Amino acid sequence: MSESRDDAPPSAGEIVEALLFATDEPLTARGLAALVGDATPAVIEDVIAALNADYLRERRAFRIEPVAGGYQIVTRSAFAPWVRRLRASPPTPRLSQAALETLAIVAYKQPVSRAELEAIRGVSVDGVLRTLVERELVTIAGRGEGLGRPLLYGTTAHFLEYFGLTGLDALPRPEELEILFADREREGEA
Amino acid sequence: MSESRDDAPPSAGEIVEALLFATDEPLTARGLAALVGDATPAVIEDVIAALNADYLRERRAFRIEPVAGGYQIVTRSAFAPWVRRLRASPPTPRLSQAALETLAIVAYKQPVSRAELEAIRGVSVDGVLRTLVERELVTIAGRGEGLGRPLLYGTTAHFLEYFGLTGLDALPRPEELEILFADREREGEA
Amino acid sequence: MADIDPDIQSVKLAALDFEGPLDLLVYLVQTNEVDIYDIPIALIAEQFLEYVESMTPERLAEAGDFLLMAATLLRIKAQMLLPQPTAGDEEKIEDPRRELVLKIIEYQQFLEIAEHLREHESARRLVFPRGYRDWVEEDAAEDAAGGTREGRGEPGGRASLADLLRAFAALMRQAERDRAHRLEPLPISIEDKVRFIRRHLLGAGRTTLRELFLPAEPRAYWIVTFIALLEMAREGELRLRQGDTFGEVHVYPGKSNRR
Repeated sequence: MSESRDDAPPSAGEIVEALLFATDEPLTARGLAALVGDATPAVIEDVIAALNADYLRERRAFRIEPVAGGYQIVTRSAFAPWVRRLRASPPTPRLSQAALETLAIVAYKQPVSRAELEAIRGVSVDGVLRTLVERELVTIAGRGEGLGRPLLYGTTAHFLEYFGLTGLDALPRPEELEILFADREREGEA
Repeated sequence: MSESRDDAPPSAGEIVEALLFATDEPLTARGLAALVGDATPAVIEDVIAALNADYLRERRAFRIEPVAGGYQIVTRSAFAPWVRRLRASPPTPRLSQAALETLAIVAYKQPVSRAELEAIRGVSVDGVLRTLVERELVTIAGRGEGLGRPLLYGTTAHFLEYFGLTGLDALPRPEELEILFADREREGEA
Repeated sequence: MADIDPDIQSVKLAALDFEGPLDLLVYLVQTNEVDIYDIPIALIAEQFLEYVESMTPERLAEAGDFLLMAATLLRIKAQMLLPQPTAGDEEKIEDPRRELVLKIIEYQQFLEIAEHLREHESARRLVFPRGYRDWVEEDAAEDAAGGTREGRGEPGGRASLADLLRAFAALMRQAERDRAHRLEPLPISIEDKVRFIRRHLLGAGRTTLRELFLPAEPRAYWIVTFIALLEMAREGELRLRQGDTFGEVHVYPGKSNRR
């Protein structure tokens, strides 16, 4: 919390470090120069060289690397084994809108057959259902009575955990949902 | 490019730095300890203190902050003007006064129903609750026992992150507030 | 003790925005510097009403909450005018202001906490987490070479409960609209659509779903088209084939399509 260093204005080196740290794209020397203010691209390149020398001397775990015509702060490859472990829980892709919609219907209408899901969503749900079952958000909950005794789907315990729900009854009822998410459409993805 | 330092195995400090550098989310001391391998959470906390001391001495543009029960590496606030320029998208708007007040009540009274929130604020909280749920600061925490089993609300992990709080206990305790919470027990006598 | 020029007071008040009646009460208690446990209810009620009267018609929606509180204040004021009980009974009779005072105190505490949160929000907005995720050297190089990168998305890349609920709310609205459509008898039958699909198949030899679902049609017509397609597929009159998971669905004549 204590920001109690001396109050000297930040140096170009510090600013470049902050910018490279916080960006999600590589930055060019020219771009950095513009952001820093009174610096030329050549000065920026000197500053970066100085920063890298610092990092090496102080045994920092990262360095500034030229990539794709710009610069980027990257972790040194010596640390790749640990960083990989951080990622070992594979970054599961975000659920698609189709998956979310289907999941929402399963949650509210369970146990529900594929045909019912498709009737509500108006499109095939094959691929989406497979994804949801693979991700253990949806499971087979039995068989229906109708023709061919279709498989019925329901949500799993992992579904509750994933969305931080205490139970299925914690899902808002339609009339409660209306209050929470009423006519937001017009305003776009608010 | 040249990895030509001595070949000593990386220290816990270097690994922790690499790990914190590799994500934008807070990592817990326990999680870091597991990733590092042979380290206890207490060792991790010492390592983090040492890293922060390094950063201060070396005038690095970032530091490690405790947040949401874990640690996150962030730029120092002195660099905010430059980093902001870098971010193309405008920052998320600040919360309205109504949202903050409601959030304050949720944080202390959770799990809490809409009716309780409205009783304390003296106004409807419909729109505000929607905003807070959409911004993932508040979530559904179950249902109450009362009439109609109302939805109950609670704060999320993102709430802690948004405010940079280490945990709910980082909020001021009632006795630290200027005005003491009213002694509700006396009400029973009336 | 509160000796405030009423004119100045009302001018100032009317210009202010309050989050609600309790917010206004907290303000009045503070600016009048009165003892919260001994609120001069007549004075506060008077100033409160002045504010309510100054509320513009645009704020009618909020006015209800303020009027409710005004009524409470007036009720308390009336109760305060009732003859006081004798000294011996005093502690048994509750102060008519008690409930209101407790509410004001509680609200005031949450105002303080909100203020505390605001400070944290401000401080937090000045610091930035690490921006780039693909930080290991090899990955960065791969990325530079045009490799794909996981979308950063929301915190953790997880769908939130809000995402799920929003999806369902949107579906409900859609269903609502469809129901509204369905109320009117459709001027088109499944047979009409079967004939339409046959014409398409005969003309071109094959077609795609995209061509059969006419964008200009109401959604309800699509359902008719869909049922017609299923019907025809079951009869073996056509076959549906999809190239890849999200690809175009092709419609071919089936084995029994001889007529």
